[in-house]
Amino acid sequence: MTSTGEAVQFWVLAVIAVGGALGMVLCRKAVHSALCLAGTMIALAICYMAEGAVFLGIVQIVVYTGAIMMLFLFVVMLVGVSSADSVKEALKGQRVAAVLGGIGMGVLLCAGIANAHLRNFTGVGAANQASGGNVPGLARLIFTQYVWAFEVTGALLITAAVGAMVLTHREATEVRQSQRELAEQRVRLGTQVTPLPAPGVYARHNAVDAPGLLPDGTPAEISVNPTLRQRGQMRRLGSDVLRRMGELESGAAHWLGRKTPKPRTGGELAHVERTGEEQQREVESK
Amino acid sequence: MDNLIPVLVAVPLLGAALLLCGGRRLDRVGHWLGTLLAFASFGVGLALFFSMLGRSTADRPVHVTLYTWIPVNGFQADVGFQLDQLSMTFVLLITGVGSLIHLYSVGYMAHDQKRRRFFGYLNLFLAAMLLLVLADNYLLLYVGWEGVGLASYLLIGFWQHKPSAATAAKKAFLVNRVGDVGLSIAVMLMFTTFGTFAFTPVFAHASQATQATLTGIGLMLLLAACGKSAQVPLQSWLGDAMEGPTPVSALIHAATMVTAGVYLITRSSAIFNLAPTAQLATVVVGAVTLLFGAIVGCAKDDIKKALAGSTMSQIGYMVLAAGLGPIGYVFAIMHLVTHGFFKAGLFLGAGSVMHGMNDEVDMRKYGGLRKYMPLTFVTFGLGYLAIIGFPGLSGFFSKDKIIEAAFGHGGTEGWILGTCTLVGAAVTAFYMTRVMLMTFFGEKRWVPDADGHDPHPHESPAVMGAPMVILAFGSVFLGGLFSINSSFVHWLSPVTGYQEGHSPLSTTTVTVCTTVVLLLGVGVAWMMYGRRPVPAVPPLGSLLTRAARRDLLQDDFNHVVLVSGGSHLTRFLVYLEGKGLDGLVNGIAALIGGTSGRVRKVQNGYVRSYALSMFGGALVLAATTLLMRAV
Amino acid sequence: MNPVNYLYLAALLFTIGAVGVLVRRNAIVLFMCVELMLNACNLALVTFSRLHGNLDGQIIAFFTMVVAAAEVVVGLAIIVSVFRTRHSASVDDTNLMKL
Amino acid sequence: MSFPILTVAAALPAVGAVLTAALPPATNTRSRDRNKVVPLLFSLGTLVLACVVAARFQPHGARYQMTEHHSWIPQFGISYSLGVDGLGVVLILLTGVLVPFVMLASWHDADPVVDDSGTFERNRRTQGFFALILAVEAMVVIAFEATDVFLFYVFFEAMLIPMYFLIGGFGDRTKGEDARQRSYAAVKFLLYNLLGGLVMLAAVIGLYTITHTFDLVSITTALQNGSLHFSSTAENALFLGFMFAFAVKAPLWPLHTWLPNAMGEATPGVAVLITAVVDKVGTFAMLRFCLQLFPQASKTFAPAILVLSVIGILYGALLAVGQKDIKRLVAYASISHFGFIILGIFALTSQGQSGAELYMVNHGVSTAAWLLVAGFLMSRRGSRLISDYGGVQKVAPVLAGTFLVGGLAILSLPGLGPFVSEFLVLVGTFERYPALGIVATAGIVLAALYVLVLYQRTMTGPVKPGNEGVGDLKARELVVVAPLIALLLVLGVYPKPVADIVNPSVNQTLSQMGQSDPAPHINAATTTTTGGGQ
Repeated sequence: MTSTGEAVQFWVLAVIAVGGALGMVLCRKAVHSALCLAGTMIALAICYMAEGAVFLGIVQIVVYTGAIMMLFLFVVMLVGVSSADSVKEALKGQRVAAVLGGIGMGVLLCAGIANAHLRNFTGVGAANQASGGNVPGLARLIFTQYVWAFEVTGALLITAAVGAMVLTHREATEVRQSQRELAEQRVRLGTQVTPLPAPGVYARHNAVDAPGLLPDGTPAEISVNPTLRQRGQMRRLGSDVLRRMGELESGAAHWLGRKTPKPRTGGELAHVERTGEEQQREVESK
Repeated sequence: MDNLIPVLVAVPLLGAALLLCGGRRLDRVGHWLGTLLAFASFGVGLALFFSMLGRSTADRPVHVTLYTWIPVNGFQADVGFQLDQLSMTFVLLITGVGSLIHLYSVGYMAHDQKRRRFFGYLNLFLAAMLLLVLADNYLLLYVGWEGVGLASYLLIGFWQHKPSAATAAKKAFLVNRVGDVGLSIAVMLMFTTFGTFAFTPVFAHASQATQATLTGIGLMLLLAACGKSAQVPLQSWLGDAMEGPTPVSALIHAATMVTAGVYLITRSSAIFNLAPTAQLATVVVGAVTLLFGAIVGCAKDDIKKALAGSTMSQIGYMVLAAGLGPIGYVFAIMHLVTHGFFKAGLFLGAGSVMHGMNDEVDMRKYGGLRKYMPLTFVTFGLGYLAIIGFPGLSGFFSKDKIIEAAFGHGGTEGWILGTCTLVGAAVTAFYMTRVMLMTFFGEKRWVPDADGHDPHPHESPAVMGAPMVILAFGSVFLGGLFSINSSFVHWLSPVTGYQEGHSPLSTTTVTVCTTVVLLLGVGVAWMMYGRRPVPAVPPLGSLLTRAARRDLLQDDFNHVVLVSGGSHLTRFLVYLEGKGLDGLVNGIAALIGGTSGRVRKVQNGYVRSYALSMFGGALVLAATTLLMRAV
Repeated sequence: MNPVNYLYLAALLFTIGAVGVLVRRNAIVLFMCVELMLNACNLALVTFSRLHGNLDGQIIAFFTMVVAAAEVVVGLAIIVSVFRTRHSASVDDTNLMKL
Repeated sequence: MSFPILTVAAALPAVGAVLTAALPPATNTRSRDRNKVVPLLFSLGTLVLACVVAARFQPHGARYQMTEHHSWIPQFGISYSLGVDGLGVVLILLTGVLVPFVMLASWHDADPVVDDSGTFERNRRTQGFFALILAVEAMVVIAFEATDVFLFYVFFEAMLIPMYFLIGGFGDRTKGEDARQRSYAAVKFLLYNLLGGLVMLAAVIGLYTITHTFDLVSITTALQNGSLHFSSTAENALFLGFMFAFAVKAPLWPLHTWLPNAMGEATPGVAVLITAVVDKVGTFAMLRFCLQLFPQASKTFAPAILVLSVIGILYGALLAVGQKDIKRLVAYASISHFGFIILGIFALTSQGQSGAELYMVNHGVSTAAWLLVAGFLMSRRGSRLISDYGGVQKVAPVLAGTFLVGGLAILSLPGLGPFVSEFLVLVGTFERYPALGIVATAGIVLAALYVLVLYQRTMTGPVKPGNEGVGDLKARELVVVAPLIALLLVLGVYPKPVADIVNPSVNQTLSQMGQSDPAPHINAATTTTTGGGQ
């Protein structure tokens, strides 16, 4: 039986790992679940170290979490951080079956393990000592007993790399569209013909998440980067900002001797508020 | 001399083959060829008869075997002919009456363009009937039996363009076929019991068989006889058989074919004598048919159907006599021969009446024909006197003996049978007198036929008249000839055996009774049809007459039980086949199609549902491994 | 504390990963769940090496990691190419291969 | 090694089939007639060979004569061994006689249809039709000769293919709905028989596992001298396997539904081929394989099969009465007749089996005569329904006459062939099972019913409108019908030669089965031959 320290450490890590796993499964956004998974992995790494597989724990953190998880994050970025799953299940009875299956599998596995009545764990200490530490021991094993498997996995990695390259690399078969063709296409499609307005035009905030203002004073969403917009991080134009802008304009008009313009009502503000949520909901339904 | 026997059958058979396959060339001469061949076979018959008379009674029967027909281990069927007194009598009757009717048909069918085929069929009938009476084993008899059925089918349905004739022919053949089933079962019973079905060995070993088998064979033979001789259970076809031309009715349905049943019973006398129950059944059938035919005969307005009813009742007499055992066989055959003559004469007379009256059959449209057709009137009259048993004529002798034998049966049965026969004699007198009065006496009730010109009855040509005269001559003197110091009894008793019946009434009392009964019948008929004019439209009449007009509802019974029952059964079976067996087969095909359609849907292309099925598989695997460990 | 608990933890993580694979529709998340299942296996392997007192379990864990890496590389390449044609990362959109 | 007459007898039609198919397609009527005469000559050649085989066959000689034996697949003990016994000779003669008549009768049935646009439909069909008939004949003949179970099985299955094309490809002239009905009938025929064949294949393999050889003679001799013994369950199972396939081929009652469809849709010639020639392989195989290989099982299952066949007799006859289509009526009549044949076979008495074997010949000839004449009638009016005909007797007397004679043969009138065999079958059944014998005898009344009802509806009565144009039999048709009727008469009046060929093989089969006829109670037969059976 192990020391109580390990017991405490186990229960802490166990909770983190399970929480991370559940978080990964239940989060809407891919990025959140990626991070949860990373957490779980790190918790597991510590478990490995606790169980005497020190090298493996390090490798887990460095290689597995560090590299592979980052690859995931990279692809999530590439593919679409916004593509969150919708709640509605397309396949009939899939969710119910999955949950029932899961419970069944869990019960079965636990029953299997319980049935095994594992008592005495000899521990890895002696094995590490015999070969002068965990890493030399592993090295001896890899290069003596498992050298054939080692070579095969090497070949596997190479083919995987080549495979990935073959899959994603595409000859630019069609001619790159020149500027003229892009313009004609935009006119033909009738989308945004003129270049998009720049964000943050007014004096106080020229940050990239503040929308530029149209001549009639309403904020232009298209001036904000679509990714920020999709993530709902577009800055709201608060009423006090508008009020201060109103004072600036009336002060300038007074300086120039023109009549003072009428103050902005809150109407457009609501409009701005709404577009964010509406944007959000529209994505949900896709 | 005995190799002449096969010639008897071969001559008409050759005639039939020639006439049927001869084609157009024989049309002009066909009918004379047929008649000639009929007379030729009659000549051969006479020669054989005189040679047989020459021999002593012991070695009169002659036996000839031509060739082995069906040799299969124990089953030995040969084509062999046997000529003894019984078959000799039949041969003479068949060829004699047959040739006369051939002669008559030359005149009667003069204007029919298919005459050659008619004579072909008549010859075929003669051949088949001769084969029937000459066969030396039951299987060959069966061949003749069905051959005769076929000939009657062809001849009844000769005028095929008439749908009623075709239906009547089919009905006759089918009812006969039911009788034939009885005969084939009897032959099978014989084979399983005796190992053979030839007459001599079967009769020799009949006594060793069990009572049950003998009764079985007897009853089956009786069923066959009923089918062929139109006795009660299977009598519905005789009335409709009148659709055929009159010579056919005369030859087949009066003189020869219908008597085949009586021949079968008399021939199998050895079996019947050992099976009292079968004899009782025969007697009962005879008595019932006797009354049935008489009643039907009274109510029919169609002259031929009336005569058909009378034929049925006269054959009832013969079957009754045959059923009485040794005391009755001889008189049954005697009555058969005399009946053959006068009934054929009556039918030919009716034919010539119809010939003169533009084929009108309804007696209510006759009347007063005696002045216009004197010869037919005389010959028909003599036949009439013979059939009602007028003392001195042939009918009197043969029928009297049967009545005496019926009384002689002894015990209460004797009395019942005797009274039956007496009542039958009375009713026979009644309906025959009715026919005579309605046809030849009373005032003219002629009515123009379909296309307008009214009938002008004339005497039939000589070629039709001659046979009628000869038959009338026969029906007058034949009875007497047979009874002079009971020559006929001595002639037949060696074959069928003869026993003197000890009847409670003496012969004279029986004769007196029959004469009284006869006068009674004639008187009643004269009262009803002689004095009062015969109404053109048939009166409603009592319930019995109305039933009798419909042949005592025999056809309705057959229709309800057999025809409609059969068609329901067939329709149900057709439905069963369509829905049942075919349904089963198509059902399985549909089932397979359906399930494959559903299973296809499981593969819906979604990765996650495949993952789910994989997961389910893993689950099951884990469960089984655990189970294995736990067990 | 009996180290068997690690095995229970591994079983639990494995099951959560499996349910995740079946429930989630986003291809990438689905892949992550597969990774989680693989990690659960690694944990079990390490626990077994501890049980038996030799390092083979850990060696196998290494190999599992290698395989996981190869699998992720190829999987994500597929997702990218699917995204490029389907403009959606949902795994349900690739359902044309059916009868 | 004497001249392999049997192989040549089977090979000749096969070569004929290939040659006819290879003939250049006909462009005009003259060349089309040439394409028909060549197959006809081949079939006549086969007839000649069949006669030679019959002539060289000594009834009281060895059980299988003119045997040939070449090993084919030694590993499985399969050999190409031929041999012909009494029944085989008779059935080969029947096939040899009937096929030329079928060809002559369906001379114009496969002519290309000149559709309204006047263009010929592809005329490869005419030779195809006759080539297929020759192919069927070849396979049937070799099936009758095979004394190797596997060889028999191969051709038992192979003959289905040409039959399928014959039924499906060459139905009546009407198109559209009828074509779909025809393909249904052809597919149903194929599937039914294939299913039977499948079950039989299992039984053949099962047999091999026990006997390790397929040669019939060696198996039967081994059974005789006790060196080979089947366990009762194995024997029953194998028997049922074989019997199922043969019961489908020779339609026994529950498995018969394919025959009315197949015969209803095929041309009259092909319908005759189906029921008169191909189906006989089924009953022949029952006699040769079921009885000889599995004697005990045959005895145990005999009562059940007898009941089925009696049901078949009555069921077929009753349904025939209710039919509206002439060819289906003949099909149901055939089902009733096959009931008689199987009744005779499994009554296990020498009269019954000789009767059954004679019945196969008589049924073949009588159905051919009756159906071919009906086919001529139908080819004149083009319609199959009975209601379209009426009063033909006045317009075509010779056709009506031959139709009547054919009908009388079908209802087994004494004096014609079928009566002899039917009576033998009934007597044979009566000896052992009196009750069944009586019920079967009642069947002959029903036979008379459907024949006479059909004759009355089509031939008698006033001439129904539309039937005036029905011409009488032409020369070609008379050449087909006259010999058949003559044969019927000969078989009816003097069947002794055929019976003498068949009896020895029947006695040998029964003695092999250890089955003797039940002796009559009183040995009254004082005639020359010994009383009762052995």
